[in-house]
Amino acid sequence: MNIDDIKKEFPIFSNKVHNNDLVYLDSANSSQKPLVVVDRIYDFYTKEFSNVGRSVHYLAVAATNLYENTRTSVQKYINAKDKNEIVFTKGATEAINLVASTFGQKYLKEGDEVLVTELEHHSNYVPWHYLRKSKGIKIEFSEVNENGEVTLESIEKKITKKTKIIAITHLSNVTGAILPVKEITKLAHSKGIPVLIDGCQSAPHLKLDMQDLGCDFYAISCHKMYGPTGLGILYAKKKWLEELPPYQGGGGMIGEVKKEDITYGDLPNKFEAGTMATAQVIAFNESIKFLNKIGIDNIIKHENELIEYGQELLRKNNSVKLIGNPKNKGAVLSFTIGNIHPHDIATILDEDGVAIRAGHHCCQILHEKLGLVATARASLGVYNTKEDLDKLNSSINKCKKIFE
Amino acid sequence: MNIDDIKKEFPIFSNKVHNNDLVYLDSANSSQKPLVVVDRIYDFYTKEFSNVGRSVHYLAVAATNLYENTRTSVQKYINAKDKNEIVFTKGATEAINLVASTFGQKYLKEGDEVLVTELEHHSNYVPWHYLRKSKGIKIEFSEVNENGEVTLESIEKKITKKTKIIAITHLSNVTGAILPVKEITKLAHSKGIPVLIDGCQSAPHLKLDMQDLGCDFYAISCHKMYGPTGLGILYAKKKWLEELPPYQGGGGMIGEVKKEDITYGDLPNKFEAGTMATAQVIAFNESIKFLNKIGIDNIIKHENELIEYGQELLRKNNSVKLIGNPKNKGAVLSFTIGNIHPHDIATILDEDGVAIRAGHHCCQILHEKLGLVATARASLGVYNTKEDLDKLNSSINKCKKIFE
Amino acid sequence: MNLKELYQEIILDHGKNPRNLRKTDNFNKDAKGYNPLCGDKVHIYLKLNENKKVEDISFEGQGCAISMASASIMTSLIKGKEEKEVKEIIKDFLEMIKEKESLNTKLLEEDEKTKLMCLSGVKQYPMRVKCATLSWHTLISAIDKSQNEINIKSKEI
Amino acid sequence: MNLKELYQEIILDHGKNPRNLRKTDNFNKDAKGYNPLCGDKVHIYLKLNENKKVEDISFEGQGCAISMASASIMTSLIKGKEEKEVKEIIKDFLEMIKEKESLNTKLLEEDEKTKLMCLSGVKQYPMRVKCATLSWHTLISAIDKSQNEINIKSKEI
Ligand SMILES: Cc1ncc(COP(=O)(O)O)c(C=O)c1O
Ligand SMILES: Cc1ncc(COP(=O)(O)O)c(C=O)c1O
Repeated sequence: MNIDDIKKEFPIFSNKVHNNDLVYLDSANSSQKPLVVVDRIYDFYTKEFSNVGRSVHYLAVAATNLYENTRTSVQKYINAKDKNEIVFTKGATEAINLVASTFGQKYLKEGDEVLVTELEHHSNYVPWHYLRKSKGIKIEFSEVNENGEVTLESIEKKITKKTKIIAITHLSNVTGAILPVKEITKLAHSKGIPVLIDGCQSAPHLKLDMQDLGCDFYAISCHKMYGPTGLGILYAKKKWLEELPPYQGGGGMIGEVKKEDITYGDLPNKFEAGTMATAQVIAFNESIKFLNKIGIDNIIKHENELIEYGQELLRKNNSVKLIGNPKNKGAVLSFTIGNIHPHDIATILDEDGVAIRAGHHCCQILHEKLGLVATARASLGVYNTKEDLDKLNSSINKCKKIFE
Repeated sequence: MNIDDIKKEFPIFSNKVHNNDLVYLDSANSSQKPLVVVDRIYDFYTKEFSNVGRSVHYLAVAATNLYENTRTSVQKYINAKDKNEIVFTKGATEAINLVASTFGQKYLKEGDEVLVTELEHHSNYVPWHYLRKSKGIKIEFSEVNENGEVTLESIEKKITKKTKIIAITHLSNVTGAILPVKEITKLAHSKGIPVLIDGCQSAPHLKLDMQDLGCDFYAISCHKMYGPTGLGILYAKKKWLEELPPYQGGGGMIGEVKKEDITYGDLPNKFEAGTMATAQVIAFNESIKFLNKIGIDNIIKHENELIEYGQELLRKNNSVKLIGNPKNKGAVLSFTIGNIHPHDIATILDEDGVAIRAGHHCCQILHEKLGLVATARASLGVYNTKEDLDKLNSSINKCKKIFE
Repeated sequence: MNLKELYQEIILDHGKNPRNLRKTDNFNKDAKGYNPLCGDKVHIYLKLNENKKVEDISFEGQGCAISMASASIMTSLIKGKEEKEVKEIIKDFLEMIKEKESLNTKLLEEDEKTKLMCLSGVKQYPMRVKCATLSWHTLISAIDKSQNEINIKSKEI
Repeated sequence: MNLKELYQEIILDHGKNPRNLRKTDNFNKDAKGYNPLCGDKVHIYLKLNENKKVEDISFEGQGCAISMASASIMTSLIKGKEEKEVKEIIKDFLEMIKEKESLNTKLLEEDEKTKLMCLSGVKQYPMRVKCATLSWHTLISAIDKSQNEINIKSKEI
C-alpha cells in the first residue's frame, strides 16, 4: 500500500464539503475510517451477527472467535505479554476511569498524591478529581515548559514520598509534544510508583511496545486509530488486572453469583461487564491490519514529513503563531492568528472544506497556562498530504483577509 | 411493512448455517439488525463521518445534529418528558452501573436496603453488590412464585422503612414474566422510594411510556432492539440527573476545569463523558424508525401469537418442560428436556441451524431457586414465524432421539 | 446569506468596534454567561430605573466575532426599552435563530431588524448558534436573576 | 467427524453410564472445577500411592454429556498411571483438543486413543471445548494442588 495514495482507501474523500474537496485536519479528534473497516462492520451485521461468549450456537461461536482474534491482534500490535492484558472499553475515557476508580478504591487514601501534567486532557484529570473529592487525595501537576513539553526533570521535581501513581499523556493533543514516557516509567518504577499513560494521540502515530515501555496502564481510543466509534482499549499489566477490584458489574464478568456473595470471572472477563461492543471489536481487527499493511515506520516517516512541512508553512505565514515548539513533535499543529478567535477561524476555513478544530481541546488547564481561551488545531492522519497543508495555508490567508 | 414478511428486511437470513436456513431464536441475547440500520452505519462512516459536539466544521455539525436527532427520537419513542432525560451509555449494564454508583454514592449508607427480585439479571444485581461491599447496604430479594412471576404483593412484602431504591426487571429474560412495573412504581412512590427498571427485555417488545410508567430510571440495550452493539440508553427523570453526581469523568462533560476544582456541564452532557458511540447512536435512529414503521401494536400482536403457538407446541411435546408459566408473558420460551443438559440441546439444535441459548442466562439466583444448573431458551424477535417454532420443535424431537 | 457575507457585515459593523463594551456604573442587575464548549464568556450589566426601563446596558467578555457582535448589537437595541419589551425582543430573536424566517416584533425598527438578521446566517452552524445566543440568554438571567451564571450548553440553542 | 456422531459415540459409551462417578475413599488429592459460563461442575478425587502412582481416581459433578463423558473417559485412562505419565497424557490431550490432529503419547493404547479422539469433534465448538477440558484442568490442579478451585474461563481452552 503506497502511503502517498492512501486517501483512496477512505471513501469519505470522494465526498464534497461546501462544494470543495474535503481537507480533513481533525484526526486528533477522530480519524476517518478506511473502507475495509466499514465493510467489516457491514459484513458482520449482514452475514455473521451474534452476541459473543454466551451462546453455543454457530453464529455465537464464530463471533466469539472473531472477537478474541482482535484481542490477539491488539496484543501483538502493542506487544503486550499476554492477550488477557487487553481489556475492551467504550473509549480511552472509560479506560482511564476504570483505572482511577479501581486503583483509587484499593490503594489511595487521604493525602496520597496523583501526579499528572499540565498537558493532560480532561479525560486524564477529571477521574482523578473524583478521588480528590471522595478520598481527599491531592493532584499534583508537572509543569509544561515554554516549548509545550513536559520533561523528565519536571516530572521528577513533583514526585514525593506520597506519589502513588503517575498519569501522563504520551503525546499532547495540543502542543504535539511527545513525552519521554519510557524514561518517566523507569524513574517512577525505581521509586515503586506505577504509571498510567494516556495513549490516545500516540497510538495512531507511534510504534507501540508495552513490554519495552514497561508502563502499568495504557489507554487507547480506537476511533482515533482508524477504527469504529464506541471502542477503546485498556492495556494493563496482568498483575494489576488481577489485583484491582472489578469496575462495572454485570453479565459475563462473574464467577458464581449467590444471594449472599459473588465471585468474579477471570481475566479479561472480570473487566468486561455486559454485552460488549461486539461489531466494533471485530471491525477493529481490520484497522490493525490496515496499519500493519502500511507499516508503522512508513506512517511515522510520512507524518514526520508532513509535520515538518506544515510547521514550515505556518511559521512563514506572518501573524500565525504555532502553539508549542517541542523537539519531539507528533501530528498536531495548533495555532492562533493574531486576534482572530479560533472559532471564527474554524468556521471560515470550513467554507473551503478545510476541517480543523477550535477550542480548548479538552485541555483547559493548558490553555489557562498559555493565557489563551482557545486555539485552532490542524491534526494529521495517514491520509493527509502536503497539498492538504497548502490548502490549509491558503485558507488561513483568506481568513486573515476577512479580518484585516 | 408487513410483519409476516419482515425477515427479508434482515440480510442475515439469506445466509446458511450448517447448510440450513437460519432459525434465529436468540434475540433476548441480541437481536439481528435490519438492513436500514447497517446501511446507516455504512453511509455515516463512508460519507459523513466526524466526531460530534466538539468541532465546528461542516461534518462535525452535521454529525452532532444527527446524534441529537436520535436522542429526540428515543425521547418520543419512550415518551419521556424531556430529551435531556435520555443518556447514551455503552449498554444497559453501564446504565444500571451508572445509577447504582452515583445513587449509592449520594444516598446510600450502611444498613440501607436495595430491593431487587430473584428474577434479576446479573447486571441488575452485581452493581448493587458493590455497594453492599463498599457501604454495607443490604440487598433484599422479592420472591418469584411457582409461575416464574414476581407480583406486586411479593414486592410489597419486602419493602421496609430502610428500602431506599427498588431495582427490578420489566420482563424476565428467563421466564418471560412481565412485572407489574407501573403498579410497583406507584406503590414505591407512595412510600417515597425511587424505582429503577431494567428494560432490556421489554424495550424491544412492549410499548414504552415513561410518563405513564412514572419510574425514575429505565435501562435499555440498543443491540437487543434491532440496533448496533456497544450502545445502551439510560432514561432518568431530570431531577435525578440534576441531583446525582456525574459518573465517568472526561471530555465533553465538564463546565470549567481548573487545577483546584471542576464544574460539570449540563444535562445530558454531564453523563456523557468522552467520545461517545457516535455512529451507533446515529444508526439507532433507524432502529427506532424501523420499529415505528411496523408499529408496536403490530409487533405485540405478532409476538403474542408466536408465544401462544410456541408454548402450545412445547407443552404438547412430552419430556419438554417449560420454565415459568406467567400470566403476562413476553417473547421468551425457556425449557428443559428430560435430563438432557441444555448445552447439549443447544449444540444439537445448532446442527439444524436452530440458534438458541443454553445456560443460566446471567440469572444464577433464579436458576438456583429453580433447582436447575441451566436451561435452554428460545427467544423471539419481530422476524420470527410459526415455521421457526415448528423447526425448533422438530429439532427438539431429533435431540430427544439422540438421547433416547 | 453565505457565511463570508455574514462575517463581513458583522465584523464591519460590530465585531471590531463592539458597542457598550464596558461596565455600567451603578448597575442593579447583572449575570455571567459561559459557553464551556468554546470558552466564550460574557458579563452583562443592566441598570433598570424605577419604571423597569433599561437606563443602561453594557457587557464585558471575550469571545469570537459572532458572540461579540451579537452582544454589541443586542445591547444597542435594548437600551431604552422596558423590561417587558426586552423580554419580547429576546424571545423573538431566539425564535428567529432557532427556526423562524424573520423577526416579528413591532418593538424594533426595520434597520434594527436588519442588523439582527445578519446573525441569522449562523443557523446553518448549530455550534455557532450558541455564540450568537450566549449574551441573550445571559440577559434573560440578569433580568430574572434566577441563576447567577448561565451555562449555554443546557440551552437548546 | 460430525457432531451428531460425536454425540452418539460418547453418549453410548460414557455419557449415560459414566465410569468412576463416585468419591474415592481416603483420597489424598482433590480439586474442584467450575465453568461459570455453563454451570458445569466437577470434583476430582485422587489417591496416589507412595510411588506417585494413581491407585484410584473418581469424580463427582454435574454437566453436559460432553463434560461427563470426558471426565469418565479421563478417569478410566488415568488409573494405574504414574503422576509423570498422567501429566504427559493431560498435555497431549489438551494440545490435541486445541490444535493437533492426533494424540502422540505412547502411554495410551490405540483403543484408548480412539476413545479420546471421539472428543476431538468439539474443536469446532470452542464453547464446548471448555466442557471437554474442564475435568482435565481440574485434574492438573488436583495433582499440583496449586489452586483449590479452578475456573475454566481463564484457560485458553
Ligand atoms: C434482563 C437483562 N438485563 C440486563 C442485560 C444486560 O444488557 P447488556 O448486556 O446489553 O448490557 C440483559 C441482557 O444481557 C438482560 O436480558
Ligand atoms: C490526549 C487524549 N486523551 C483522552 C482522550 C479521550 O478519548 P475518548 O474521547 O475517545 O474517550 C482524547 C480524545 O478526545 C485525547 O486526545
